[in-house]
Parts: sequence; C-alpha cells; structure tokens
Amino acid sequence: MAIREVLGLYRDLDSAVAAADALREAGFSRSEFEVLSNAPYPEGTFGEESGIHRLFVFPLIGAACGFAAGLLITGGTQLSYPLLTGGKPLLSIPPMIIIMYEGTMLGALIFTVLGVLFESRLPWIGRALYDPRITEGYIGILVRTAPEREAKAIDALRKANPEDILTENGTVGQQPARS
Amino acid sequence: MPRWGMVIDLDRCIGCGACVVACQAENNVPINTEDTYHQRRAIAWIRLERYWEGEYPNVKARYIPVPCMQCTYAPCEPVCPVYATYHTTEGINMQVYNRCIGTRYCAVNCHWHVRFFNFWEPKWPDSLKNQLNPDVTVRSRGVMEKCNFCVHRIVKAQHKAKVEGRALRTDEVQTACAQACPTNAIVFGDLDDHNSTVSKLLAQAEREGRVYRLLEDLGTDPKVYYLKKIDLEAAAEPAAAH
Amino acid sequence: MATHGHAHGHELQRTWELAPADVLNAGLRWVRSIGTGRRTLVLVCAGLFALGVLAILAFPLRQGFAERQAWTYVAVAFLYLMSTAAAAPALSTALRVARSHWRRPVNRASEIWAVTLIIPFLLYLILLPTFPGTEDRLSIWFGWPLSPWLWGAILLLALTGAGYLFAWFSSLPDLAIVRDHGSPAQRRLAAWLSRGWIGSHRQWRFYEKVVNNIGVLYVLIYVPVMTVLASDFIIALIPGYFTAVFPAYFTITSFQAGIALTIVTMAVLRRWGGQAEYLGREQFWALGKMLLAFSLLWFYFWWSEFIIFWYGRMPHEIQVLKLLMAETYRWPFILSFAMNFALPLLILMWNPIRRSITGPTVVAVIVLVGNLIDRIRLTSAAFSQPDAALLGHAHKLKELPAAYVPGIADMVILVGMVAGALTLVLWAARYLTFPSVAEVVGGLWLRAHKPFKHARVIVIGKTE
Amino acid sequence: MQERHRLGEEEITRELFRPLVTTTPMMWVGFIGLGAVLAIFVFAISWMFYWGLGVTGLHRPNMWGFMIVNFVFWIGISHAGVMISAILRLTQAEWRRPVTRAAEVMTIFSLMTAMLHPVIHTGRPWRTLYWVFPYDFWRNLWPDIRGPLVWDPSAILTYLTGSTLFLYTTMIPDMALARDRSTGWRRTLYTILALGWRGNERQWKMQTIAGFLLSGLILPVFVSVHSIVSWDFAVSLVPTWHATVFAPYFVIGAIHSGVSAVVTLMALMRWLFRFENYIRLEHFDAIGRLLIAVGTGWLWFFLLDIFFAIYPQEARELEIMQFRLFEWPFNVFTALIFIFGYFIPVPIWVFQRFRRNVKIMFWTSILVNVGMWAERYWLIKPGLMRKYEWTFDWAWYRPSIVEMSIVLGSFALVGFLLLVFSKIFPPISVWEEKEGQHFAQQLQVGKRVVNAIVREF
Repeated sequence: MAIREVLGLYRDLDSAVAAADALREAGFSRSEFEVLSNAPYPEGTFGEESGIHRLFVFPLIGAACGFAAGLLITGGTQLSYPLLTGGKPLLSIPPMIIIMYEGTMLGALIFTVLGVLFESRLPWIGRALYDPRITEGYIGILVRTAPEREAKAIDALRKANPEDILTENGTVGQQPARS
Repeated sequence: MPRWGMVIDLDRCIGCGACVVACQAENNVPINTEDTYHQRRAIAWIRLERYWEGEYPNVKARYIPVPCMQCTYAPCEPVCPVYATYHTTEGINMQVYNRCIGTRYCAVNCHWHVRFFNFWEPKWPDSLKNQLNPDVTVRSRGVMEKCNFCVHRIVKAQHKAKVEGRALRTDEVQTACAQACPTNAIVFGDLDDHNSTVSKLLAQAEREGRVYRLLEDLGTDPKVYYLKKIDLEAAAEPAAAH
Repeated sequence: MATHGHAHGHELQRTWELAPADVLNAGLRWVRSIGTGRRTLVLVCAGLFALGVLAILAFPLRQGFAERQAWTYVAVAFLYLMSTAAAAPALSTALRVARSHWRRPVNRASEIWAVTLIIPFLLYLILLPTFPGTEDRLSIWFGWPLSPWLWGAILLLALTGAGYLFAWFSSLPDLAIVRDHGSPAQRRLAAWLSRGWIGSHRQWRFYEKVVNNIGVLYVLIYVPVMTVLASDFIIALIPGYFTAVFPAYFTITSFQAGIALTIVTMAVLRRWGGQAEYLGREQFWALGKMLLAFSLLWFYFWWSEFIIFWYGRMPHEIQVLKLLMAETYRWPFILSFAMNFALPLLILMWNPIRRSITGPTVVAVIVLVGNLIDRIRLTSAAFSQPDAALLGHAHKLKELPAAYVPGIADMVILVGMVAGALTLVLWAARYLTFPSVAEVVGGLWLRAHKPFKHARVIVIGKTE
Repeated sequence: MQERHRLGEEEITRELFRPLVTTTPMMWVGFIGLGAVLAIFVFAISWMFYWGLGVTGLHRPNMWGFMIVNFVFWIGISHAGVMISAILRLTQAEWRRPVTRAAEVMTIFSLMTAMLHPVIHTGRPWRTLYWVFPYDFWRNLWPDIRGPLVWDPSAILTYLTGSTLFLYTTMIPDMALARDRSTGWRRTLYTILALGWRGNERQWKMQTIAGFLLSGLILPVFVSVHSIVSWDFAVSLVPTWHATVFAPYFVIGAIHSGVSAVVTLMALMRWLFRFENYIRLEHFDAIGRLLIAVGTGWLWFFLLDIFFAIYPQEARELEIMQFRLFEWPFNVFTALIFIFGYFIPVPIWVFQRFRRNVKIMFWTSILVNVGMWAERYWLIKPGLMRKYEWTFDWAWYRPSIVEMSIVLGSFALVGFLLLVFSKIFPPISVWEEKEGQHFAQQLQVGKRVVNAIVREF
C-alpha cells in the first residue's frame, strides 16, 4: 500500500505536544498526522487542524423532512377521512401544528445524530493502527505518510521520548530520546 | 337531510322506566345485575334519574330521563384517537364499536354521563339468548357504547322508503324509548321538518317558555330538548337537574 | 451554540486582558464626559415628558375617572414601562445568581433602569380611581375591602422601594469612586449616597452577600406584582376571560422585553458611550441566546392559552378569541405575534447572527416595539369595557366592543412617559460609572485568557 | 470550599467501572427485592388483561384512575433527566459531569414505564398498537390527529427516540474504553456499540458539538411533551381540568419532581456504588440551589391554578375546589402537596449546610416526590368524581389491589432497569470526568488559589 502508518504513544500531554512539534519541524503537515486521546483537549492543543465540517446542515435537512412528514400525515388524514368530530373544521390547523412540530423535532434529532456519526466517520470498520493503551490515558500520535518518509516520522516521534512506537509490522520499541 | 332530535316533556313523565326497559331490549344492552349496579358499571343508554325535592313529609320525587344528548358540537367526539365516535350527516353522534380501543376519554369528556364502558364480557341468561335484536351488534368487552337514537330503525325506514321510491314520511321513525313511553313524554323526530311532532311541540313550548336543554351553557348545542313541568314548584325543578 | 466556538477561531474580547487601572479610567472618562449631546438629549426628553404630563391633565383627567376608555394609553404607558424598565433589574438579578463572569459589564446597563420606577408608580396611582371596587365584579381580590386600590398601591410601593434599593446598593462602590473623583456637582449627591463606604474587607463581604439578596427580593416582588397587574388591568376587565396562564404570559413576555431593553442599552453604550471594550460579542451573544429562548416562551405561553380556548369552544371562550385575536384586534395581534415570536426566531436561530453585535440589537428593537403593540392590544381591549359590563359578576362578553383607535393625545402621553423614563436614566447615568468598575475589576481576577499548549483558552475561576 | 481531588486516569476508570465488574451484596438485595415486586407487577397486568378492566376500581364517572395518575407522575420524572443534562451542557456548568449520564438513563426508563400505563389501561390493549403505530393501510382508517391522545404518542415517541439517541451518542467513547478493557460477550457487545471509535481530534470535536446541538434540540421537545400530556386533561371540559395554565404548570411540576428524583438517584449511586469522589457535596449544593428556584416557580404556577380556578366563582368549580381542599381524603393530599412539595424541603435547601448533607438531600427529595404524586392525584381525580351538577352520578373512586400493585410495580420496574443498566454500562460518563480533569486549572489571586476551568468560548 502506498500509505504507511506509524503510531507513537506518549504518557503525558507535554511529550505528545512535543512530538507533534517535532513532526511539524520534520516537515509533516498537520493533515498527515492525527492525535488519539481518551478525552478531548481544548481544540488546537496540538496545533491548528482543519475544523471544517457540515454538521449544522444535518438538523436543517432533518427538520425539513420531519415537517413535511408531519404535514402529510396530519393533512392527509383529515382530507382523506372527512369525518366530522365535535364540530371542528374538517382541516383543523392547531392540532396539525402540534404534530408537525413533533415531526420537525424528531427529524432534526435523528439527522443530527446521523450527522455526528457521519462527520466523525463512524462506524469505522477500516483497519488502522490503534492501541488499547490510548483509552487508558496514553496519547497516541498516528502518522500516515509515504513509505519512504516512514523512517523520518519514526525519528521525529522518538524525539519526544515516546512510551512506544508501533508500525504496521509491529513495535519498533522505545529508544532513548536524543535531545 | 333530516336532523334527528328528541323532546322529553317532563310534565308528562311519570318515571315508570318503560323507556329504560325498551331500550335495554332493543339495543342488546347486557342485563345489569345487582352488583354491576353496586360497582356503578351498569349500562343504561337511557337512564331515569330521580331527585328528591323538599323536606319530609312533603317530599316530591322528580324524574328526568337522560339519553345521549347527541350534541352538535359533541365534546366526546374529537378526543377519540381512532375515530370510533364521530358525527353523522344526520346529526347523530355515532359510536363504531370495532374501531373502539377503550381509552374511555369520550366518557371522561361527556358531561351528561351517557357513555358506557363494557368493563366485563356482556352476558345474558339462556332464556334471553333468543331475544337479542338481530339488527344490533352485541358489543364485546372493552368498548364504549351509547344511545344512538336507534339508528338501525332509522336506516331500516330509510331503506324501506328508498325501495318504495319515496321520501321518508314525517314521524315515520320512532326510537324504542319513544315508542314505549305510555304518556308520550318522549317524542322523536326530525327537527328540520316543520310538520314533525317535535318541531310543533318545540314551537308551542317555546311560546310557553318551557324549553331548556341540559348543560346548555357549554355551547355544545344538544339535540335533546326538555320541557319543564308546568306546576308551580317546577320553577325549582330545572335547578335541581340543570 | 458551538458553531466555531473555540477561542482561537476569532479574537477574544479585550475586556479580560485589561488592567484594573484601565477599567477605572474608562469609568472616570464616562463620569467626566458630559457632552452637550447628552445635555440636549436630557432636555428634549424632559420636554416630551412635560408634554405628556400636560396631555394627561388635559385629556383623560378632564374627562374624569369614570370614563375608563379615555385612560387607555396612560395604562399602556404604565404597563409598557412595567414590562420593560421594571423587568430589566430582574434580568440583572438572574445574571448575578447564575454567577457567570461575562455578565459583569452588563449588570449596570440593566440595573440603572430601576431608577425609572417612580414614573410607573405615579401612573398607577392616578389609574387606580378608574377601577370600580371589586365587591360586585370578578377579580383576583374576591371583593376584599379596599381592593384593588389600597393593596395594589402597597405592592407597587414595595416594588419601587426594592428597585431603588437595588439600584443604589449595587452601585455603592462606584458611587464612592464618583464621590472621590467626580466633578463637584456630581460629588454632592454621590457623597450623600455613598456615605460611609470605604471599601473595607467587611464592607465588601457584606456587599457581595446583600446585593444578590436584594435582587432576589426584587424578583420575588416583581412576579406577584405583574400577576396582579395582569389580572386587574386585563383579565378582570374582560368578562369571560377565564385564563390562569395569562399572568404567567404577562410576566414572561415582560422578562423578554427586559432582555431586549438591556441589549438596546448595551448597543447604545457601545456605539455612543465608548464601552466597546466591555460590551462586546460575548455579552451580545449570551443575551441573544436568552432573547431567543424567551421569544420561544412567548409563543409557548400564548399557545397554551389559545389551544385550550380553541378546543374548549365554550361561548365565552369564543368571544374572547374573537376580541383579542381573530376579529377586533386582529392586526395588532398578528403584528405582535410576528415581532415577539416569528421574526426573533427566524433571525436569531442562526448562530452567526446571534454572535454578532447588530443581530441581537436589531431583534431587541423589534421585540421592544412588538411588546408595545402587544400591550396596546390587550389594554385597549380591556379598557373598552364600561363598568356596566363588569358588574354583577358578568361571565360573558355580551357584544364585542369596537377597536379603540388612539388619538394624537394618546400618542403624546405614551411618548412622554417613555421619554420621562429616559430622562431619569440619563440623569442617573451622570452619577454612575460605565462600566461598573467594581463588577468588572472583580472579574479580572477570576477570568483569564491563557495559552494552553498551542491553543488559547479562557480560564474561568469559580470562588467556592 | 471545593473539595476537588486530583484523580489519575486509571483510578477514575477503575472506580467508575466498579459496578460493572463487582456486584456488592446490596446490589443483590436490590435485584432480588425489585425483581420480586416486578413479578407482582407482571402478574397484576396479566390478570387485568385476562379478566378485563373490571378488576380495577374504575367505573362511571371515574373512567380514569391510578394508572393515568401514575402515567403523569412518571412522565414528570422522565423530564428532569434530559432537562438537567441539556441545560447544564448548554451553560457549560462543571457539575454536570457526574450527573448527566444517570439522569438521561432515568429519563429513558421512566419514560418507557410511563408509556406502558396508557396502553395497558385501554379496554382492548391488543388493538392499541393500532393507535400508537397507526399507519397501516389495510384497516383503511388513520387515527384522528385532532385527538390529544394522538398528540401524546407522537410527543412521547419523539422524546424517547431523541433522548435515547442523545444518551447513546454521548456514550460511544465510554463504549470504546469498555471495549479495550473487557473480554467475552461484553467485549463483543461493546465493540459493536463503540462503532470503532478511535478518539481522534475530529471525533472529539464532533462529540463536543453534538453535546450542545442535541441539548438545544431536546429542550423544546421536553417542554412540549409534558405540555401535551397536560392537554390530555386541559382540552376536555371537565371542571378544574379545563385550565389554560395546565401546560406550563405540568412542565414546571415535572421539573420539580424530576430534579428531586435526580437527587435521590445521585444519593443512591453515591451510596450503592461508592462514588464519593465523583458525586461530591458541591454537586448536591448546586442542584439544591437549582431546586429552590424550580420549587418556587412551581409554587407560583400552583397558586395561579388554584386562584384562577376560583376566580370565575362558578358553582361547579367552587364545588370541586371546596371538595378537594377541605374534604377527606383530598384535604390530606392538599396538605401533603404544600408541606412535602414546598414548605419542608425548600426552606431546608436555603441553607448551604443542609444542601451539602447527603442524607438530608436524599430525604427531602423523597418528600418532594411524595408530594408531587399526591399533586397529580389531587389534580386529576376530584374533577371526575364531582363532574358537573349530576349529583345522581357522583361517585367515589377506590383503586383496586390490581391498580395498587401496578403503581407499586412501576417503581420497581424503573429501579430494576436502572440497576441492570449500571451492571452493563458505566452509570457515570467516564470520558467527561477525564475531560474535567484535563480542563481543570487554578488561578492565583493574591494568597488565594481559586479552582478554575478551561472554556473554549
């Protein structure tokens, strides 16, 4: 495969940030590595990354769909079954509003969750380097780069005394950091 | 298109309860045993309410037969989630048994207490099995039922008229209760037909100022009209019932 | 919400990077800069107010108290001031209790409106005689002796007192600043008001404890007052208007207007008062969210009344619907619906707009107008009933009265009273520092903008 | 003031996962006890299905009884959960972290329990699906959307779906954590639920935004749900039901009872799972302060309802008012509502000393919910017993043993489900706790060190 992956594991935030800096110095662009952690850090902690996403479009679409569904169901029922009840108009708007409202919100909610999953690329079934220690609190820095630069990446990751460094063919182990 | 209505002349009513019995027989209403009464689950599409008036020794019993009012703007109708009760074009507040799922909201929102729920499976003694009216459904457990102005009679009459290729004659149809009433206190007919007995009675009673309806102020426009008693104490009577 | 809601996306407000000295200087700059502009403005407002008073004397008063309809716009002015100026301090309390730091420059802008309370109080006093006693009509007083006159007045008095107490106490430390550094003219009043304040540790502890409590007290009086006003001025004057939610509607919409008023005040201060460093995006954004929330509540409270009447369709309910929404006052209703709910929702639902200065400001202006129209609608409908229609515990609106169309005098009264309120605020602004030095400086310690590795974040300190 | 412990990652994980791996004797007691009551519950319902509603105490005019009251009560409880977590997320309140998960779970389970009631109390429950999941064409009739009983399912299902999705979305990272630490069937389960979560920056960013977005969307739904439930009653013409204030009144009442229920839950979790390091006194303090505001707001609406019910001075309303204020047993209910619902708890909560005392908070929160159950009964029943002038048809309502065991069982059901949940999923959001640790800071003001928290905006 054209892209090789290297995963550096760091025990604490400082070294992880140092590693990110080292990578940047070594000429890796921000899009070439991602940081894996077990809880969010303030955005941009490891340097500015592209935060572009379309999440806010989803609820709007969902709301539109939900509203339409509500309108169809309520309007449709009343028009296709013209049964008089309690002298209410055959097309009573107020009850329609209530159900259309619920429909709108339901649509918005469902689509938002879909959007969240989509934007965070879940469910993820592809294979990528990962290590359970990350959920234990270690911070992982995953570099995706061309095979020829793999060594360079490993060096950069080593600079910030990593706990461990994994490549696709197993661990390269820790080596004393050259400062 | 007729607009069915009923006039009940309390001046004529003697509280004999014939209407209740007739209704039971006509509409396959299950027999109310003593303990269904004690459970307050007795079913009587038309019931006879008795109010005592005055102090002993000069106590007066006041009777008022209460069928379904067939309100034009019936509160019980829109609250049904499944259209089990709705308004026919002839102004009857209809109950469709096999749509009913028994939320009982209609009964909660009927302020004349004329909607009844089948808490138990209806039963008849064997002796009465053959007496059931073939024109009327036997309701199952868990559905609401109520007076519907003997709609099966109306339909039958209309069908007959159609076959004979004529319009429905004035006062051709009678409900069971009206038919059974020995003093003709209960009269049934088309309110829009000026020759019908109900219209005439109403017109006359209007002049005497005897007409009133139950819970009229709710603005539901009931189609059952009551005529006050004529005697002097009667002034108090509606106050007791209304 | 969090569109691109992180610190290093857009610039952070400078407020929290200033030194205490800067804040103090800003405050003093305000105190010392009483340009001719502000003077003329005060004079104009005072003049309009005088006109308004004359109009009251000339028209409603000459027609006498029996003729309630003539007083319609006096009542409108009263209710409008109650739901805007009187609501603003309540908002300030809410912000104080919520204990966030962004609100620190805002409080002064909303609390200062408490000084106008005297005007609605006086208006209320002259409106009282137009009400019949409650023995023979439906009212929330249930024919209690001397109601509504005495008890209403007591309530209003309590509210006014609490309002002034709140405005005074919350500005105590700043008054001390004016006392020590203001011009001689300012010093006299400031000195008298801030007597004994030396900013000792004990005084500060006391101040912190008491300010919130006074604010809470104010809210606890304000809500019952609005409940009583809603019932006396609107519900009790419309036979058959049986609604329990209306007082809540009245109060909530007043809070909405109070928020709007605060936002507008902030915008003015920012544009012409040199407060740009203190009243920035952060404040407008936060208040914009609140305004949006309360616009939704406007709809909610209106709807929960409407759906019941529509569904219940009892005769008296249908009459009320016709009078207030469907027929007599249809257009005022449609307008107030649009300006209090529809437009705010459609505009403020977009975060980029919420996050701007202009967005919330525009909506706030819309809401202020919408609230006025709403009050006009309700008051005109209520005041068009003669006493005869109420007496004998009337349960139903016999026939719909014609819509009341305001004359020029009514307009003069309305404008005059609002101008009067402005006069008071501008006058009070002379003796107060903008921004509130005490508040903002107090926040400087507890709020910092720090680097967090490569990010820049806000660090918020929570005492206790 | 603030007792904030610095906990290590490992420590947090281990302690918060404790209920999943170890079952304390008390938990066994809980399982068995609740299970027993649950058995009664199931038996009662089946008995009722078999014999029909005759076995209840319902009759004419008391067509609605305990089950509906209980329905309203549980809908009420279901409100706090999502409200709390949504509002606290929007305001970025720090003390949300240990509360949100449990609160949301409580919402979902009590909502399910609530939904059970209207279904089983219909005359023909097997036909009721037709009402809730109506759109089958072969029956050739759709439900009448004019009926409030159709608004109900639409609102409740929206709310249930919404809050379930909300809960699940915020749970994905913890599923990943569990996945990496478990074996066997649990591992497969968590692997599926974690959806291959890896925890890169983008995912965390989405997770954060989702918190805000979903909160903002769920709040309007939550308001609408109880309003619609209240309209089940308010749109009818029954005296004392037909009140415009019902919608906001029910909502605020729901918040009052629900937030109290959250307090109960917090105390129980703290005690049962030994979460002292996470559910701390400062959290009880904060939620107590919130409760003062909520309770007072509730009192205002309560008084509005009473006063404006008397206001028209109509014989019918007054009759029922007099009946439910002064006649046994409703006079007792009135007292319960006032004293338990407000006049005991709120004055207690005013003092921080008491707000920071778990025992007191626990018992006051229980009191509130006793009061609120009484309130629901007090609101719903009298109107039916004395409906209009038909003295001939006035009647008392006596719940049968079946109804009572259903009410009792509903509590067991919720409790049981909560226990089961906390055996399978961490009842406190682990990643949010860790986030809290990452974001914690300190500010030096003179000699005083003030605890601080990082905000991104």
